[in-house]
Amino acid sequence: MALDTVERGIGSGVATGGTPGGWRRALRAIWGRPTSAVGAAIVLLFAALALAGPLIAPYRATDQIASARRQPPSAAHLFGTDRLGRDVFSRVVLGTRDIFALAGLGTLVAVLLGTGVGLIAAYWGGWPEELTFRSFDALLAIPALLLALLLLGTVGPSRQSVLLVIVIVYTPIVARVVRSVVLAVKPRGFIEAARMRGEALGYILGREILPAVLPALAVEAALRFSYAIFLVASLGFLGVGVQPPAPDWGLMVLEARNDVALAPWSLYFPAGAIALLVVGVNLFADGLRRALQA
Amino acid sequence: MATHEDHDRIIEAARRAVFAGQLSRRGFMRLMGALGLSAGAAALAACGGSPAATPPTAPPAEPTTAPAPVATEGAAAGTLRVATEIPVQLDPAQASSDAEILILHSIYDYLVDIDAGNGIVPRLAREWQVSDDGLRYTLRLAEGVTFHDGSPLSAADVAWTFNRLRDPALQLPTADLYANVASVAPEGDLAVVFTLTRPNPFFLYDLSDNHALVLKAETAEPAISFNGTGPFKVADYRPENRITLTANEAYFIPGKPGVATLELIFFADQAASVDALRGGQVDVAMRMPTPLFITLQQEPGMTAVQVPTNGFDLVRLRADREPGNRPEVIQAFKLATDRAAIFETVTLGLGAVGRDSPIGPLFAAYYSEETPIPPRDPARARELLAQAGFPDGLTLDFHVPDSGDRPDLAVVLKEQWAEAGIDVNVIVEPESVYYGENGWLEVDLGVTGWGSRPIPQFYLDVMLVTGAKWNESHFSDAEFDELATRAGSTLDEAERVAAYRAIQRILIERGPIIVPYFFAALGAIRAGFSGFELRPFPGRTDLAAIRAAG
Amino acid sequence: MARYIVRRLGFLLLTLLLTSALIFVITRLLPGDVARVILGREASEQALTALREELGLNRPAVVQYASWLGDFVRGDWGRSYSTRLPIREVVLERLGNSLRLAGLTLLIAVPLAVALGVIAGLREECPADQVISIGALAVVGLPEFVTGLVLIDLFAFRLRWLPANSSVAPDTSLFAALPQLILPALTATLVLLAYIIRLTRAGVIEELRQDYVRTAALKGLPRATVIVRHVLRNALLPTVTVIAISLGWLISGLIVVENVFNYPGLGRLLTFAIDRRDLPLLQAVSMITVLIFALANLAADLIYALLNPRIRLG
Amino acid sequence: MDDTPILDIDNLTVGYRVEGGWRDAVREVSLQVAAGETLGVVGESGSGKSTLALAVLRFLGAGGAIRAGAVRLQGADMAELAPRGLSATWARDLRLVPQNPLAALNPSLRVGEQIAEAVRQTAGGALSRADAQRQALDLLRLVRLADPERVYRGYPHELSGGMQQRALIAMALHGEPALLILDEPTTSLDATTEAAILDLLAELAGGQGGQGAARATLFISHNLGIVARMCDRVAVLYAGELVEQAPTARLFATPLHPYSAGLIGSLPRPGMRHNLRPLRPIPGAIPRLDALPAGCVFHPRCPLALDRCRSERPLLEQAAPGHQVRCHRWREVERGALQDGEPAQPVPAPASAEVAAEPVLVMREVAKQFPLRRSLADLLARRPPRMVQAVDGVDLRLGRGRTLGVVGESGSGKTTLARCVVGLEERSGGAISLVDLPLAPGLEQRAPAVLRRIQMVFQNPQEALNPYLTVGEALRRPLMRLGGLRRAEAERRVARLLDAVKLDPGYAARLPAQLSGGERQRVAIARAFAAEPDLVLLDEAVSALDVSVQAAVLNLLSELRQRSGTSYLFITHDLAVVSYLADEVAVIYLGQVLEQGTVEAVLRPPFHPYTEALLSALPSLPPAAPRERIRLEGEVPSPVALPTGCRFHTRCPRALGAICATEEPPWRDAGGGHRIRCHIPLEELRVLQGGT
Repeated sequence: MALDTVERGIGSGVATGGTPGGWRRALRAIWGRPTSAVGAAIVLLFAALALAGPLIAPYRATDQIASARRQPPSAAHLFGTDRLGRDVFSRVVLGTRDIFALAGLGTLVAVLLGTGVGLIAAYWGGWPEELTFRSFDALLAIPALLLALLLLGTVGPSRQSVLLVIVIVYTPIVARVVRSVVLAVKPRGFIEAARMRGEALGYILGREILPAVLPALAVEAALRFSYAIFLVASLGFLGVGVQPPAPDWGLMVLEARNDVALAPWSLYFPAGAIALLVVGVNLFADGLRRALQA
Repeated sequence: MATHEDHDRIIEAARRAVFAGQLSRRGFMRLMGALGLSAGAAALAACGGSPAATPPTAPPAEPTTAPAPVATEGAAAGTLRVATEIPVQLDPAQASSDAEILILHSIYDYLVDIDAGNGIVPRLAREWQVSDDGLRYTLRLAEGVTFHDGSPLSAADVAWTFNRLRDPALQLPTADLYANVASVAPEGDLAVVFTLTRPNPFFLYDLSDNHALVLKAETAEPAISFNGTGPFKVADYRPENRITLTANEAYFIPGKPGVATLELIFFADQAASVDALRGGQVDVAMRMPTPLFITLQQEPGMTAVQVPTNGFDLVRLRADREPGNRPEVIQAFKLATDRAAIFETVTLGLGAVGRDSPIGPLFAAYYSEETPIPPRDPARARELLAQAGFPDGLTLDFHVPDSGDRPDLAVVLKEQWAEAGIDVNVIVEPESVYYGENGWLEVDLGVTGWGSRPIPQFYLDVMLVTGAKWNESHFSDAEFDELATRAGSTLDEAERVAAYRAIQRILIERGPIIVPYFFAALGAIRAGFSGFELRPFPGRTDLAAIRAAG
Repeated sequence: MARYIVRRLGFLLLTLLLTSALIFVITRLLPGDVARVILGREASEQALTALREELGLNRPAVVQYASWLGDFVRGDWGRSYSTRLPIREVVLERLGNSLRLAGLTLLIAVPLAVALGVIAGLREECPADQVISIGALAVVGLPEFVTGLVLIDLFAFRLRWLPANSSVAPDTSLFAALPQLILPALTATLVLLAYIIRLTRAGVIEELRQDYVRTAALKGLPRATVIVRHVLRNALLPTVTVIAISLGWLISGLIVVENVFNYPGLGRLLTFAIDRRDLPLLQAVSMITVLIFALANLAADLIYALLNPRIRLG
Repeated sequence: MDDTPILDIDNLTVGYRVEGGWRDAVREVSLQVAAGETLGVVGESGSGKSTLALAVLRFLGAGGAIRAGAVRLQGADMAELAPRGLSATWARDLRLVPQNPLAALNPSLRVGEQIAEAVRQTAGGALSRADAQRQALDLLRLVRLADPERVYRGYPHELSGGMQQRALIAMALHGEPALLILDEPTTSLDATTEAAILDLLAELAGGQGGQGAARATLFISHNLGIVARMCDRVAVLYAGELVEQAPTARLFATPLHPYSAGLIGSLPRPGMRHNLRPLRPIPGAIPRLDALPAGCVFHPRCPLALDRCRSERPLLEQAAPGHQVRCHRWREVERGALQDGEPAQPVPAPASAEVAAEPVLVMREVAKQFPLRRSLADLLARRPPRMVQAVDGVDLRLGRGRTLGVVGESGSGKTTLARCVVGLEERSGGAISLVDLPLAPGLEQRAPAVLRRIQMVFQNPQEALNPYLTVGEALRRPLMRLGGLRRAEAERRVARLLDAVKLDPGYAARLPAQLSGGERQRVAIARAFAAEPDLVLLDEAVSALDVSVQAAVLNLLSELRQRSGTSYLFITHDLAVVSYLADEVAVIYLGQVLEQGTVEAVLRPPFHPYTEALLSALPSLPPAAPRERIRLEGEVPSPVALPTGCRFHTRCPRALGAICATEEPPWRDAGGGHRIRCHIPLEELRVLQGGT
């Protein structure tokens, strides 16, 4: 949650980098660089957990083992158990799906929406662009967490609300990034050539402009994803996000906070999971940026 | 009638006898009953707690249950820093939270107070008489009491205060409580007369209602004037941060207050307040989640105190519409719930297991275990649901305030109920949302925290009789109503006991409520202070009694 | 330049106007009955109705907005619904506290981050850069609520060096409050550090590639002169603006930190206002937050323009 | 002075580290520059000439290194200098005037301070600030800056490109350096500015020693004309190798290397016409460093290549004193035994009598204004927006199958004019009709059938093609959209289009990144021709191309026009190119046409004074006898505040006086459609310009 606000302030000066066929090379570059490879591996690991979580987790997220409350980590409970006798390892593993579903889906929707709005408004120019981006400026003038808290207060805490918040907070940012690329691409000859042969808006946006937007968009999406994880966790920690007993990592930290002296593992494992995933996504995003925009 | 000094002496003697092992708790209770007072054993239980939990390295526990300090002379000295939750507003007539009451009764005084044993003790009123018909109460005020602005306290101030509280036009929450009062009038400077329309065996408790703090007559802005007679004066109030109080040198009770400066520091987060206690930034914290209390018990230089209370979390189902209007559904919920497991998991065994009625073991004279609670049987619960027309189980939203152990309670219940085919969707809300827009009175399934009160009748009257103001479960049962009315008006104690027992049976059999546990009041104080006596309603803890040791 | 300032001010006003409308709409939609919150759960229906009337909650939204905005601009921020006290003093006091914490945070974070960023930039792709860059990425992954708890555990409970808690008393001098400010400032620093490092590093790397650096080097200037006089002068321009923006961010971004440490700043006041549905307080805090945020952005732009002759004289 | 050369490049190989291996951008190059001498290094992009300059400076960056050989400055090996010594050498002896003056100046320091800093550094701290400032001002005066104090105080972005470059020259020339390296010093400047800078450099070089001159100069350029004018000797680089070196006159008279000959043959010169004396382009493109051919590095493009050339690398041989060449067949060339290749086919002109051909394009009073962004205050005060008059009242006609060249410097409005014709910009006034069809101002209002008939080729081949779409797709779309072909049919036609622009059909599957600049421009041309338009606008279509490639594209354009009967509107700043390709010319300045007529008429006196200046700025090859040089003062005025009277009067070297500043000049008809807009009578102009 933290930095995006800062970053939003100046907008990301993403270059319209990238060349076609660069995707495969970019992937190779990411794997070839130790740090970004580690980042990609972490992201993949968590993605696998999100997909296969129920197969890996020995317990359900809500299973309460009355006889095993606050057990320290052991072979039976890798990450110990929490105050209600729930297996922390299972909850962390199963929480992966939640974080991917929320942060991932939220990011995805924000990216799609932001791309659509950014493409159309920026290409049209004139007052529609002015209106759209002025409103976005107003939205962006409210710090992200404040906006999130206000919105969640309005619609009430739930998964859908968190999703909505991510979309509302990040769509303008994505749109701005897209716009910067569109504005850079729009005056180029190939766009004008397309206009001169009377191409439809859809073709120009989709076929001619979108490919140029994608590299910046990919980097932006990765960054947004990392911020979204943070936002979801922070909202969970502030108690206005996902509701119990869901194995939301931020919520787990909040719930374990009272227990930190009695069962520190129930706090540190989900906290560690947040940190690890965010670091992983950041490393990956950094690698992606280097690979695509070098 | 005996004056209060007599009571005092007898209770004092009885307490010492209990401590000395000469008098059983039951005997103490009987004695209290004989005195016409209900006296709890709360204070006695406090030192019981769980002795094993006290670390051996800890210095001998302060006598937290010591009798109210005998007027030891000695000027107030030192500073006491108390962590509280954030008070919202400080008009006594509208205060409701522990933090608000805690602050306000350090600034203002009640006419009569309730002691650790749920007995009525004098405060501004030093003695009182009740007419034989039970309709006329005459209370004599202490002499030489002054407000913080220097003006003397007179009976007119008391009359103004109570007339304000009961004025229907002002719409204060106490209007209903005092609806039975026909008039409040000063009788000379130092006596005030309350005239009732009907006898009320609990009227002295009503006079000690949380809101009934005495203000100066004609106070324009009660929320921010802070002109009380109490042990402390307000030096500086920073909303949402802290309030700093200084000793009222002219306080009329000798020996109080014990500290020169009382600082109440506000914490939005109980974990943060316990951190501050552990880190030495505050001296006292009250009301905290159980695990933090356990943590503090293990902390050297800290005295952790727990007091059983009659406060409870009420799980209630709306009984006036689907699905709660089906008796089978109510039974299914009850059969699906494992109260003992909740008691162990959620409150970690502090407090007491509940029996689906607000009359808890603390009210020893009224509490009964004669009606058995059916053992947990999820399969049977499922059958009952099917009978009620829900063969596929139930799905309901479960509204839970975000305070105390309630979120944990909800999570544990969700699991227990799931086995019986009841799928609930937990929604944790800030209290302002839960109670806002009367949501708590509307929702089908919710958890409401009810604070500890000195008498059980209160709960029945406001929570369970047909049409009661806060009948959140919309329970309506003719037999129950009749019993509740009888218990609340009879002057015959035996009849009352019988009525309360019948009420407990009815609630176990068909009340749309589950009381899983009675929670303990929890608090802790750093070494170096004496006189800390936690009350079942922590907000009524007397901070003026605490003094710095040495 | 004057024209530029006027233009930026115009944008600022427009943005604030839109934002205030947005805040008003959102806060108006917040569920929870204000009257109920004020009077508590025990209040009667008549009392609630009367209070709603008194607070003007029954008037049309537009009228409420206009009168609210007018009052706000005039400095009349009203009284808190919950505490019944004038809002302005509270908010300004908290703003002062937050600025104090933000200032200390910047004091720690900026020199550290700029130094690390410059080193990383000058040693691009060398081990020093790798360590700094990866370290920054790793640190930014730690949520404040975790670092805060860890720092408390370490410095307050284990080492007993610093207070566990930052409930600073009002009117405490900065010096007296310092011990209580350090832990929250450190926590916020960790969040900020990575961003400034990355930005500084990128700026240095970009400027190092510019032709004018070659021009400067070919004058025979010592490398230190080339770096300090030529490269950093341009490379740190964006950093300077980010520092200004960070100040704005810190005012609002400390919500979590302030809650973890119970620090009486704007962020905690905000959560209080949201929890209590204290609309005037919430609106005032939001507006001040947005205003500071916007002013910080404006300051950033102006500083940038001031330092950058291309804009100053353009 | 001993005869040690100032600069001695000895068998130098410079490489860049790429993915673990070395790419040698300069290979085995040996050059000497003696005192008082200016050596020109000529090459197209990719020839390694900039790398050579950086290697001389020992400023190759992290990835580059001298792999073999040595650079000696005044006898001292640069490689042996310690960092401190290197700095001292840079400060004292080595100076660079780079290509892009704006980028080379620190944007946030005053220009004067930057010069003074260099002066002080060279003086080794023995100079007070005030003295350094004084010297800097002297230097600014030396480079003929009109207002040295203002330039001193100014920031780089406040100065025009010409002023920036003068400032950099001033910075480079303090304290008599040993070697001055000029790396494309005028490439980013307008023609008239370029000419003025070259005049300055020539003047300074003629100054002989002392402040304002270097002891030797290395002049790096792609422009043969400039090198011919400025240098004593010329070295020709190709793909990292020195292929020929000779005294200037000798090289241009008798080039021995086929590449040198090709370069010279590719350069449009006055008198050359696409249909009379066509250019002889070099086929193909310069090889990439990672795919250097075996044998002679030039053989894939060489018309004289033999088997031997393909396998055996030729050595650098001494053909004559001071004349070296790296070719197996130079002797045959010298003997004139070889007519290099088959001469390019002269393309027969469309019957030149058809001056009054059916008009394809008619512009009447075309005008285009751009509103300046208004401030909020302006909006509130309802002040009308300030306007930029980009195009003002242009009347032009273009006949079928003919080419109209529109010539002007940057800011002249020539591109805006073209964009108004195609509809990319909506004109503010006037009328444009195609054949007899009136054209709507905006693209979106034009019917597809109209769109089909006008197409455009853009200046920058990098941007003309979408990097993410294959050549096939780029060509297929217009065939489908405008030609109305079905996909399969369009696919088939793509091959024919590629063939028409002399590209292999296999190119259809390639992405633009896999093409050279010339190939991209061919694809862009093919795309424009795909739907068989009546009119093609060529906006600086060959400006970004290397000389040899440019020639090929020019010939291609000529051939296509001949075959299809399409008309061209050819927008350019390059009079030479116009004179080669166009039938008619319009000279445009600040949005107004100042002179128009047939090529023959416009390029012969009487000229409009502006045309005269443009022609005078044209580097000629071989260097023309120094006629009276017409140089323009100052900069092109802002189109926001247009000069009153004659637009050109503020810079006109022949201005008459008050009348030029107050009254709009009349059109004067020189006959045959040749018109000049000037107050000076034609006869007088003719006399002044010494024409015949």
